[in-house]
Amino acid sequence: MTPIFGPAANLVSKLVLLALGGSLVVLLLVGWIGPSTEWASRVGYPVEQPVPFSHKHHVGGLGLDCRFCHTTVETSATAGMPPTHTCMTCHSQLWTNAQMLAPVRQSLADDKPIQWTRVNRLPDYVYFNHSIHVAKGIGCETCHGNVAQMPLMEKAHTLRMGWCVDCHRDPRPNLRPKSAEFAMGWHPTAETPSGDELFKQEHIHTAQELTDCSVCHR
Amino acid sequence: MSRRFWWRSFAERADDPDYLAAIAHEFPEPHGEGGVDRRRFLQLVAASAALAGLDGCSSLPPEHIVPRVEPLAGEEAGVPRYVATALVQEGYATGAILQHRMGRPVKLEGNPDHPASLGAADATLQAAILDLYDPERSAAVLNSGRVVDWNKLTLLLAGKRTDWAKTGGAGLRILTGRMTSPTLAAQLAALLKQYPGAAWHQWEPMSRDAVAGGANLAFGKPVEALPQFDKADIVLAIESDAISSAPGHLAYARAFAERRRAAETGQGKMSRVYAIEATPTLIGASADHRFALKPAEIETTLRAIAAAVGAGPNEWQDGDRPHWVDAVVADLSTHKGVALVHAGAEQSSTIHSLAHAINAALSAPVRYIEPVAVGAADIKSLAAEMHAGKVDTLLILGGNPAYDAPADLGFVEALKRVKLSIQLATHADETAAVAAYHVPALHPFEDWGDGRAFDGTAAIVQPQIRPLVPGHSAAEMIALLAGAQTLDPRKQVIDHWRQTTPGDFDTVWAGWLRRGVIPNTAAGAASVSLRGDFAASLPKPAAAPGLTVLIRPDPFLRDGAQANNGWLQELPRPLTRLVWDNAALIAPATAKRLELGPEDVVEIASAGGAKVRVPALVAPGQAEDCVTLSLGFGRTAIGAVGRDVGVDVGRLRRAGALWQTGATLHPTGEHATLATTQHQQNMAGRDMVRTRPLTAAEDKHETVEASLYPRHPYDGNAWGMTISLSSCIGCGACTAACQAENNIPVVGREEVMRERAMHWIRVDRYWGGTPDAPEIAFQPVPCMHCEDAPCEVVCPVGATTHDSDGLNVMVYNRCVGTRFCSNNCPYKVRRFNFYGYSGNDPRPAMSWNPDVTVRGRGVMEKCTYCIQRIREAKIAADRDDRPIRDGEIVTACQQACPTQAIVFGDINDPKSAVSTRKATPLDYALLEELNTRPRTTYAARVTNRNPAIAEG
Amino acid sequence: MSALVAEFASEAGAVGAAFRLREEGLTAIEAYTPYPVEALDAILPRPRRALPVLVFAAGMLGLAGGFLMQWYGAAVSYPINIGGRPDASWPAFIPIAFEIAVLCAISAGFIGFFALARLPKPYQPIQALPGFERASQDRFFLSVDAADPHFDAARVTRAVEEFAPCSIVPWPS
Amino acid sequence: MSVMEPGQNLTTISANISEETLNPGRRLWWWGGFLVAVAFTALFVLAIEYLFIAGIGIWGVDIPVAWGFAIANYVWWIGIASGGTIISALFYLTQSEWRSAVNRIAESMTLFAAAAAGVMPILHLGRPSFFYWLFPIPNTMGLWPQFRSPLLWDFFAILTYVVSSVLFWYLGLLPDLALVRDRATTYRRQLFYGIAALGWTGSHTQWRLHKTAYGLLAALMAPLVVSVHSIVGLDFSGGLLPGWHSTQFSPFFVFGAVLSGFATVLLLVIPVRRLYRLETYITAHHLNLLVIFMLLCSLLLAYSYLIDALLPFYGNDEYERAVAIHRFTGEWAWSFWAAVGLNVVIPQLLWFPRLRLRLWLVCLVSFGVFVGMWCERIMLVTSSLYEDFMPSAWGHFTGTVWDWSTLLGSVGFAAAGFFLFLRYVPVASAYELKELLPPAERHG
Repeated sequence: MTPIFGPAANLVSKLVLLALGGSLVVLLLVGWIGPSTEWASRVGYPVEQPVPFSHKHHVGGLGLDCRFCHTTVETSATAGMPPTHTCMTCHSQLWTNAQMLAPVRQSLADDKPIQWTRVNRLPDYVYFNHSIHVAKGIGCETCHGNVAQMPLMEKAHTLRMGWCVDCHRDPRPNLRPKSAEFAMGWHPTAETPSGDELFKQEHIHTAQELTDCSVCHR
Repeated sequence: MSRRFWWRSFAERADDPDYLAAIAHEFPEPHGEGGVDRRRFLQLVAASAALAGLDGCSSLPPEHIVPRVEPLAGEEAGVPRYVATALVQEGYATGAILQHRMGRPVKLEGNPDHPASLGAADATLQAAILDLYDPERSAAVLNSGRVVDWNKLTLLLAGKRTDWAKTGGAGLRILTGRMTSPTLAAQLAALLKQYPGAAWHQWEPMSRDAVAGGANLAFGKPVEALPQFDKADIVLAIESDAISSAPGHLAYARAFAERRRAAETGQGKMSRVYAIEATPTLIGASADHRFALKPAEIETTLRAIAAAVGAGPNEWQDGDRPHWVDAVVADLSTHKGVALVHAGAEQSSTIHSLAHAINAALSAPVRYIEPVAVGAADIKSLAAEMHAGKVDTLLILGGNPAYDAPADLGFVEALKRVKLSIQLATHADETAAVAAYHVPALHPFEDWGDGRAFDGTAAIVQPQIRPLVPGHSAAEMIALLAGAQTLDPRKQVIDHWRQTTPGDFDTVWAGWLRRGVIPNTAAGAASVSLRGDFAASLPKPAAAPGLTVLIRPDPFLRDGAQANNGWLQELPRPLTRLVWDNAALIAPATAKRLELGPEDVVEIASAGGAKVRVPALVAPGQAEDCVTLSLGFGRTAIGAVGRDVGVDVGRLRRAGALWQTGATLHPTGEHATLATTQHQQNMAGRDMVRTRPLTAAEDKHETVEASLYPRHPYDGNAWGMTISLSSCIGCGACTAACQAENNIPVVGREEVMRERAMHWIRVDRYWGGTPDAPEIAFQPVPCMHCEDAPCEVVCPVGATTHDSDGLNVMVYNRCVGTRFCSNNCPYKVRRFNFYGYSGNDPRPAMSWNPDVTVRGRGVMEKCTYCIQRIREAKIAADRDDRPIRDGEIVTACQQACPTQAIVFGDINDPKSAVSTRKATPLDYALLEELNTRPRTTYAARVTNRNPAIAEG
Repeated sequence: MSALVAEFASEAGAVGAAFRLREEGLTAIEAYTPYPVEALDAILPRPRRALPVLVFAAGMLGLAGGFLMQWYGAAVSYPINIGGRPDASWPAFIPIAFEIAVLCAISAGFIGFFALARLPKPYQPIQALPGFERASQDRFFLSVDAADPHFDAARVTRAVEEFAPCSIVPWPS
Repeated sequence: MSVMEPGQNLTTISANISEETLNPGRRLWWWGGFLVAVAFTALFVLAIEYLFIAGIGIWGVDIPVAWGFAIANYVWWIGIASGGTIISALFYLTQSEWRSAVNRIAESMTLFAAAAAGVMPILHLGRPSFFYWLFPIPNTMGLWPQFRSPLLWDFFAILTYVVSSVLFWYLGLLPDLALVRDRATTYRRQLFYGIAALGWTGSHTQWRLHKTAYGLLAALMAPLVVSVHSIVGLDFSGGLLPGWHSTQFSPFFVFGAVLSGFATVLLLVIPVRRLYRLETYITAHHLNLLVIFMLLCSLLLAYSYLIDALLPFYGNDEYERAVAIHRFTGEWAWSFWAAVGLNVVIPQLLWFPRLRLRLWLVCLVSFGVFVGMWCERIMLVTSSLYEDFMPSAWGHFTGTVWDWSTLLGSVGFAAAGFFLFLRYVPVASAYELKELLPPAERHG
């Protein structure tokens, strides 16, 4: 009886083994690294809006304070989105005929709110509270990135649980003096108090308390 | 779910002529099969594997942020607002504060400033918020079943008005319920002045005529008697509804409980309570001595007592009477000034008059006030006129007489003889089916109005949200009849009060709205004296029938108006633990005599000839030969939730005998299954509820703590709870509050029968002693938040863990549903979403509490001590860098509890309310031998028995 | 030709021949048998004994690794208070550590076997030898490699013949 | 009684063992059985589909009885699986030569039983699609499984057990695949078995390594199977429930597992032996030994039952006592008495050698144990749950049609697998049988 396999079969079998092993490794890597990629977490992808509002222009250029529009950021869980009224405080005078602003004027005209598309979104079972973060010295920039550089709003960080928890384990590196909380592109200088000092003076809870499940999930 | 579909837009609905047909074809969504019927199942079979896969995928669909166009003054996105109002139920107003989130009311809380609430809220009150969002509310004017335009009706009435102007309103009749609203009363008075030929009638299914009648017999005028339990050392309750459903019951319960827990707080003297009743009541359950007597016996016994305390002729003491009467009499007469008698609204006027007489003789702590409600002609005369065809136009303001009017009036036929009948109601109900016109009513939370509390205090009803349906209000309807230039209900209310209020009205008005109470409007005290001919004037006691049927309001559905409310349907009845059902309560002895098995269907035929078939339920503590039936069930025309639930026993009622009637009973041989949430009725010899006599030496026995592991330290806040079993009256307000606060879905009858009810805090009811004279104990059981929690250790994914405050927290989104935690919970307080209950719940998305996760299918859930409230307070405190104040965090159950049985707080703070309560020697932990170290503990139940009365 | 292959009908024959060849000082002998022939163990060169060591090492690694992983996850990476138990409640970590150890050991044993046996190798030249398919059934083959220093076709044939082989053929012919 | 009928030599064994694989012919009984099994497998699939669509609620589980059929089925199947491992691994170590004839059947039975067991815990989950959260894999949440949970121990135990069983099975199969390859006449068979045999030549080097590897794996499988069932026991005794929280559960579960394992092996060996005319290799001796081992396990189990029933009354724990009494008299008492009757009482019949020779009776008794062990599992799962500590929370439990479909379906699933094994793989280990030949017979 003549054997059915030629010498090539050995090579093939080796290759098959290799392929199997290789694909396993690749699978693991994809599963591991995939979710944290910017593509998967949409970091750095500008989001289309009904009105192409530019933070770069309003914050970077005109130097508007965050709280001018996001009024409840210091008192409420949500930072608050400006009513059309707020836009019109200026735009009833400036760029009154700009095509770009038509939806805003329209909204005011027929009393229909503007529908912005959410950029920094958390799942419904996550309860984030802006006010406490602002109160304890976390700057807007820390999570939202330097919006003064964003013509169109985009996600600056993954906002994945791992990312949140990292800071909750040790907020010190991200703490700012109150004065700098709403600044963009801020860097600590020689005389800015250290993270440790701020941590103490703000009476921030221990890592154990800050990583309790109930801090974010209810 | 198609019900969701036609909820979507009411405008489009009202225009659609086939909309009624649409409803006709609606049938209840099976809560059971998770909304999956065979067809859908087959469709999905192919895709299901993929579905399962998608489950894991974490990418979210795009979401929109919709800010306002113009800012709303005082509104901060994400910050709850609290707006006061009052809710008028059965005529009487109770103050409430609604919690608004994201611009919509999500939770009802009691108004501490309102005398009828004192901050508490009962189940029916809290469930009102669900009525507001009921997707099955009537939303269109109907003319004999067809949707018509509102203007059609207004034009029609405009024509009528010209006739009335000539005829003086002859043939115009208005039917309302009990009326305490100053505005409406004034409007009606004016209307009757405008049309002398018109008439105003009242029909209140939860009638209190006997109460007024009793006052008439005793004092010659219909004064109202307000018992003052805070001053009462001895209470004699005659099937009393004082702490369960009487006007002001929340306030009474508060005062009552303060005296009952004297032993644990060490403040004041514990009261002693005797209850004499034919069917168990809440006050009977917490009484020290409870005697089950037939109605006839109750009267004779009461006569005997009256005579003994000198409020009646001695011959009343003739004949044999129970052995305990003398002891009770002795106790009463040695406590003159601090002993009172209270009889329930369902008792005969004779009994009420006797109670008055005894109180007078004892100079009992009772406040007499002028009646709060405004009277009018009764429904009997109205029905007669209608039958006679004398009624041309009938306006029914609220109420559903076609369903709940006494059967012998033949109201439905009468209604058919009325040329123009207009009904204002929230649902297209039984009456709407007969009336010529049905007008959708605004929900009280969408409407303006006012009403008086049990003590006369007035409050303004103000809208909480822009109407969800194009409804109309009572004030508007009356104004329409009167042809007033404005129909705006707000204007009606303001105008009325402006006339009666001196000074700068606008500021005063603003104050009223803010506080939710109009100060100094309580009814004046009435001076009373017992009629000289009182004893003589009493009707002779009627001969007792062989079998008495007691027709009683259902504890939660009451007259059935709220029958479409899933929360109330599924809230276990305090004593029977029944849900989604009513039954015939029968004493064990009687059941044995009639050879009735549990849940055998019996047919009850009243003396009036009406028949009902009801499943029998053997109820310990029921008087022999007495069958109790509860009203509010068997609705035929209402939403899918309440339709055909239970049996309508209202048809046994007759104008003369609303609350009881002689009847015959015989088994039908059929068998039914009742839905209940508790299967084991006694404690099986275990010490779940610990009871101690007041006299017993109170030694707190220490529990040994054996553990291989070191104790986990909790140095920050350590949240804990204590529940006073002497105070708990089992009313179920806590369960209702929890359901509202924590987005607990309704699972439906089928699922309850499959033991899948979802309530986070259940009120266990145990029978003790003998079946005929049982001891009744209630025990609210929330999560114990064990420090050494057995549930956490067995979870393979760490979905339930401890936080630094020592709370046993549940992370829904981490749960994979192994259900080991529930197995390992000795208290069985964990609940599981066997189906997507929340998804199947017909309530609109906007009605959920946005601060609490709505749980999906396949995850475990349980009491969290209202973690959302804790976190809110923690964040507020951290923001301004201060510790959390004691009492700053109030759990929903604690907040609603009328008796303040539940106290929550920081057990690390020795001065906190909870610590002081836990310090009592009565404090004990449930199943402490398991060493789970629960944060929730109980204060043992204390009884204050009369040594002169032998046990049992 | 690179080897001489003798075919025997019985175990006894093959064992005898193999023994004789060893006496002749030949070492490059391989036997092909339908079942493990213990008698040959003493005669033919023994393969490396690497497997037991490998398996033991893998097992120990799994044990340590499994235990460390649990300790790291529960006590270092994300310590969470579970029912008031200590973060590093080591007794609870034993079962999983054991299971992981066994899994590693068994996998190592399996993979190790194939690695050392140089399998899979579907193409085996010797299978081309006529009648070799019976090696897995009821025949015993001895192959003597010509590369053996003491190899001499005549001597080998003589040595083997007295054990009544069914055939002696040079391979590849 | 000998381990092999006389008159066998290498040629006959090679022929007889590979015959069934190479020329299955038209076996009506095979097709009949296979199709029935497939039908039940379809039912299994249907039940699973509906479960995924509608949710766990289609089952009878409730609060307090949050565990039901799925767990019982799992424990039952994993126990049955143990039989094969014990026979092929433990008896290999003890060098009991009688094992050689039956170990292939036993091991294959193990594979499919383990497979049936393996799916149950996933089906049991409220959110099956997240079962992978039990793996300690890196994730964006930075979370880990909770290593203190017996369920997680169990998860690792099954994983290890299933993987190991497959590897062990394949390693033992390798030389026989080569045998079939070499006897195959059609190209497709040669190719299939050629690939499967991975180039096994039966060279002395390969045999030496194979022996070592097989020995090592066997030595690891034996403790593994014990650990698996101990851990399954811990799934229950790790909880604090009366009736579960017992130190004897681990050995108790091992005994039960082995009993059901042996019973199932007997249940399969007896018909296969007849249908494949293997009487020469699987002699009365084999069956006799298997039965005796089954009896031994039955006695061990009886001991466990006794302890379990008596301890509550020896101890002073009212809850334990209540549950014990409940098991004897309560709603699910039938399952307790069925377990006692089928697993302990009836098997004792087989102490009589005459009865032991009645194969139909042996089959019947084994089937009784097969069923009885399931009754024991469901009894253990439910009886502790529906009346535990809080009287107010006491409830009931009844299986729904979907519960039963899942159970029967899983049997069909395992059976279908076993039928495929019968058709495509040598049902006995040829090379190990050859080793059993007396030296005189070791020729072609």
